[in-house]
Amino acid sequence: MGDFLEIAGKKINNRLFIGTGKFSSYPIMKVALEESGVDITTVALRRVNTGSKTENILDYIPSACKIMINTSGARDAEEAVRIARLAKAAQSGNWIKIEVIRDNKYLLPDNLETLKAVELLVKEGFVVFPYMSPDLSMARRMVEAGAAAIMPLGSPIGSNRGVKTRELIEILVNEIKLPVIVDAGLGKPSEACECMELGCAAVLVNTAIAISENPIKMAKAFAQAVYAGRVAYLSGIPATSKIANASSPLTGFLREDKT
Amino acid sequence: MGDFLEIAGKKINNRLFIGTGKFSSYPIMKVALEESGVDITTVALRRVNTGSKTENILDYIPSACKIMINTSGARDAEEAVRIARLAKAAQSGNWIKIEVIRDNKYLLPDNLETLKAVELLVKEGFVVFPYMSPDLSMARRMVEAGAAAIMPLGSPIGSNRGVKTRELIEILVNEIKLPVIVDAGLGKPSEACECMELGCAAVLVNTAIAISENPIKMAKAFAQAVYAGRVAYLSGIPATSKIANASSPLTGFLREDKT
Amino acid sequence: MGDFLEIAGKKINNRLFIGTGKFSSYPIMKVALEESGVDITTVALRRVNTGSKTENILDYIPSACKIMINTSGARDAEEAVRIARLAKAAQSGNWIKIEVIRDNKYLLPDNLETLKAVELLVKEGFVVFPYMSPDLSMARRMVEAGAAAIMPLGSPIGSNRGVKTRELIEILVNEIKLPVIVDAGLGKPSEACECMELGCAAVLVNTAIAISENPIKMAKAFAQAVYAGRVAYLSGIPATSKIANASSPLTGFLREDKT
Amino acid sequence: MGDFLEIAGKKINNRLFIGTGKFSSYPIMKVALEESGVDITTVALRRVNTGSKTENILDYIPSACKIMINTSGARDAEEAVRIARLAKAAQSGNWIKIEVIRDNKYLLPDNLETLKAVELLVKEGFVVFPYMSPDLSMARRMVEAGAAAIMPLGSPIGSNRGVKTRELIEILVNEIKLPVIVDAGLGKPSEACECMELGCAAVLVNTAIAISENPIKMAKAFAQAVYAGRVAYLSGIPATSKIANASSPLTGFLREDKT
Amino acid sequence: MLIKINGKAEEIKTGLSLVGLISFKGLCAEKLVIEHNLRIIPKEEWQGVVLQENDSVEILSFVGGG
Amino acid sequence: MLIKINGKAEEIKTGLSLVGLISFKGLCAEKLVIEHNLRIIPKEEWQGVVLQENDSVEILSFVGGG
Amino acid sequence: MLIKINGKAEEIKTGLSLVGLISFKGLCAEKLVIEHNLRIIPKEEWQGVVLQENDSVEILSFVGGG
Amino acid sequence: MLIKINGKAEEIKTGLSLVGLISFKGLCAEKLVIEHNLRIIPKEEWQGVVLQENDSVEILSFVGGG
Repeated sequence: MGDFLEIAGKKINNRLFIGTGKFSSYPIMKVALEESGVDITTVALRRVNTGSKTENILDYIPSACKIMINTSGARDAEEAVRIARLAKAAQSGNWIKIEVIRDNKYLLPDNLETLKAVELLVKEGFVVFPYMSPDLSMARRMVEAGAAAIMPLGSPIGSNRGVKTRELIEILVNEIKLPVIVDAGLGKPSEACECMELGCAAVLVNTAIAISENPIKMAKAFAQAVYAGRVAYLSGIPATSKIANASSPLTGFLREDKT
Repeated sequence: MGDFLEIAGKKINNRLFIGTGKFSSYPIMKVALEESGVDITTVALRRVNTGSKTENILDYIPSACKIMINTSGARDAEEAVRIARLAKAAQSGNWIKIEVIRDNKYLLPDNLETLKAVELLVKEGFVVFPYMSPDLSMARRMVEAGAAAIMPLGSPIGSNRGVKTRELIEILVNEIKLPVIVDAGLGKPSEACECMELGCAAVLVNTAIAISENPIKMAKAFAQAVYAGRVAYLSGIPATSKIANASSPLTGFLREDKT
Repeated sequence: MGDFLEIAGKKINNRLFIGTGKFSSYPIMKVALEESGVDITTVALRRVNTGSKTENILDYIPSACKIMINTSGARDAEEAVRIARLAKAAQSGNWIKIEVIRDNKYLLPDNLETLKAVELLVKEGFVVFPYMSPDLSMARRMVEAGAAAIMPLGSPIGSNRGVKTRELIEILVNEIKLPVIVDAGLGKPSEACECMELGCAAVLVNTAIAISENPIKMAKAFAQAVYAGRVAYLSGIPATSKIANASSPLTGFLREDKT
Repeated sequence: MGDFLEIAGKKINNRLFIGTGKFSSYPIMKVALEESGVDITTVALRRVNTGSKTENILDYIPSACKIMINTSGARDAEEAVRIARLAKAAQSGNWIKIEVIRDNKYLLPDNLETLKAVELLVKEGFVVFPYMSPDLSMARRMVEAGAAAIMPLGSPIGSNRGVKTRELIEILVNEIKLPVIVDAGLGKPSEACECMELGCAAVLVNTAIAISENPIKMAKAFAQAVYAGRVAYLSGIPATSKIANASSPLTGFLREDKT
Repeated sequence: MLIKINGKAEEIKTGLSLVGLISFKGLCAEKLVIEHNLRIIPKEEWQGVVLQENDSVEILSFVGGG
Repeated sequence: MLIKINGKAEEIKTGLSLVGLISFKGLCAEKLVIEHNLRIIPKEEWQGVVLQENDSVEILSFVGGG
Repeated sequence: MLIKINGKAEEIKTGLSLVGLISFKGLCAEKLVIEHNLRIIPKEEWQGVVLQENDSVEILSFVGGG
Repeated sequence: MLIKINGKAEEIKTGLSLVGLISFKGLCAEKLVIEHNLRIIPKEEWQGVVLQENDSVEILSFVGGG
């Protein structure tokens, strides 16, 4: 429909981003990415297991997909910057999702260290996507620091709890001029759809697709739900009312007037 | 995926049913029905306006669509039966959605008169779909009376409030062996998607599509959202957890152990 | 505040009704009823255990409490009527809560058999309180049949799930001229409070109090929450807004104007 | 019940804190504070209106009430510190609620400037209560900085929207060892009650009480609801279940076994 | 001659069949359904039904509905 | 002599009245209610009802319930 | 002589102390707090502070707030 | 000779370059990234870096992540 998201010169048609963690196999992941027509995907950087020969995940990412490296494992801005630089050196591009997490239970991001990492990496020319707690004041600082988008959480990573931060996400959508991409916690297509109806620019889903019994079908289902939510947002979400509004005509009834 | 709903010998691939009320024009309605690939649609029966020559709505319903006549306007079982018989005589088939409503504010159905109409019409060979309040005891009676499916409301007709009766709908899905088709109140694709994730067999949407700025796109969006919700249901809705579950690996971090 | 509920000539100051099932002991139940100042309580009728000598529950109900007998165990109108007559013969008065349940999993009421029991018992002079599914059309019939109040469920008995039928309860409060008493499913004081804020006339709580670690304190807590909700309803629930409204003055700030 | 909150040596029995803004008159405010038995109340500091002689609000605050000065009007840490020092000089004590707000639409706090103010004021010996966005990483820094409690928002100030940040509040209650006091957005007693059931240490309410038609009754209602929620929390919130659990005995039914 | 059409009294000429009525009203027969004195009349019988004083005729067709 | 008490067959001696039955069962008459062959028997008539072979007696009392 | 009071320029007579200013303004000293040229002045020092041309004085008090 | 590889001390033979290390470890050079003593080494320089006692080498690659 001529509707696309543009970030750093990249046209993004598919507003579902898919993370590559936890798939049962790379070939299945590949088909899921292909069939859902994903434009953006995330990967992580880890020490190689020097004892074994494993396959290269990048070989299983469709060439049309733009890769965003996450800084998972980083506990402060410095570690995030180190990972970003390594990722760039590995020629995987300069799109970086900042994840700075010190909380092992809820994996909630550290907004302040995340902000510092954004400031540093933007200066080095990275296209930076901060995963963050949905706080307006910090989101404004992310904008000032030059982030490409903000990625507030819907609920804890992998919790499948949906958009529990809806109130704050709506405020971010209204107040922040950057794309708002809900990342984390979306467990069902309806929840991804709801984010789009709220006016989010995109969503990132990983766990709910990767650990599904049918990752390929689920990836497509999420893609369709995201598209549906986007269409609804663009077409205008209809107003709600407490009382009913007839869908069949209220005249021309076949009835004698009972008086 | 070989998944279809079968009712009275009709294979229904598209689990989005669309009502034909309130569209701004018949040609737009036609394209909306065509492009969303709808299998089932509803129409109403009314006294003709003898002063004017209007077009025949049936000419704008794709031939692949099965028509279900609603008994809107009926205030008791007797009136519903009269409308059903007239509809049949008009050769529009024998699929009847029973709507018996005495409440003008919320347009809530009258479960008891609806049940009576079901009993009578099933005996006359109709395929009967009662629009009803989500009450388990009456739903069980609809089953005994031979209904083809039950159509509990999500919220008042045309209110766009979504699945406010979720708790009761879930119970119906668990306990009633007939298809459960949520009818009324769905205002957004995410809400239709949610119904399908709950295990509903289908949903019927009218107002939210017909009065949208883009009825054609909205019809397609709802169809995709319904499909997405169905896929999620079939693939198994993932369990939720209060705490996080990492999507990136929790080992192999690039870091010195800080002790 | 001069606010009371009057049913069949009885002035009811305390809008928390407490059911007597499941308390760990009668003496504890007695103190819970006394200290929460309950006006209305429910009991059930059962075959005596002829092998053992048990205490009489009625000895533990404060004399100020009006007793309402429930017809639990009844599977149809006839059984409910039989229980009601026996209860009356036992000189426990003529207030009857109709419970007709055929569903063993959710213990959802059978609205149609309940209605029949109401019709019969009202004619015999009982003051009748139907426990029912929150369906407007059947609630209207309960009114016509002479019920003293209606008792729609919030969620399944003993489920502690709260007011999951909120949408329908609100409609009943608006449309039904009888007192609406939410019965079943209230697990927390906040949920009882919410019912009162919606305009319900009273609530009936049993499980959440009886099985609490502190039934006496919990009974008082529920009573206070119910009172608080009632006050809020009478004082007018304040309007909500999407944006903020300052509580501190927006003028007189100690600041230089930064231009 | 011997349950009290202790902060900086002050025993707080009443876990409802009331803000003093927006009351229609000081005498009404005074009665509201007295009759609800409030232990903690907030006031703001403003430039005097030199043209008129107004009454001193402090004369209308019951002597048993501990006063907490808010820094409303502050747009950064420096301004908040200036206000705090002035408040102290005015001999109103050293309890300071930090409010640093740059957002005029939602009045959302600036977590980073708030943190700076906490750090500075704790060093000067203030007892500091930061009003903040519910973000775990910043809350942890507030703890490290020596805050006496944290005051996350439920929803925007004066919006009466309730605990829309429930998911994040629950996490704070679980993870933060300081008292969690929900401040802002509570519009109904049930919402204050719910906060307490979640394990919050206290709530601060202003708008919903002050602009009520009956501020005195509403203050008492909120106090009771808060107490009720606290009791429920201490007594253990009962588990919920999807299915029912009978409250009347499931044996001894008066019925012939129908086979 | 006075008959009732769709609940309203109307004057029509004597001897009109249902087919004649439809034609007189300028309606297209296709997809109409007619109830004559509470009895549904199959289309093939329309020609044979001649309207009498005080008859009640309902002429219905399909419209959009949800 | 066999009668049914609360749905169970029981052997009792002949000639027992309802009062006798209550006493025999060790129950306290207060607040009990008795149905004899589907008829509710007021307490003042208990003495006069003598049980017969195959009678059905329901003896009920109040218990906690919600 | 021009000074700034609560952000607004005002003409006052020369030689006024803070106590004099409060009195001149008709304010009640109790529970006021005064900042003079960004320095908080304890009440016991008000008498000793004599206002100079271009001074900035903030006079504050408590109001209702949440 | 002892060096640290991915945080663990390992014994390697003297004189090994980064290319040699990769080969020795049986790894495929493509898409690896190496940090040598906290400095990222571009692939074209791997041949020229000869490992010394106590060097720290991080060898990283991409894995699935969200």
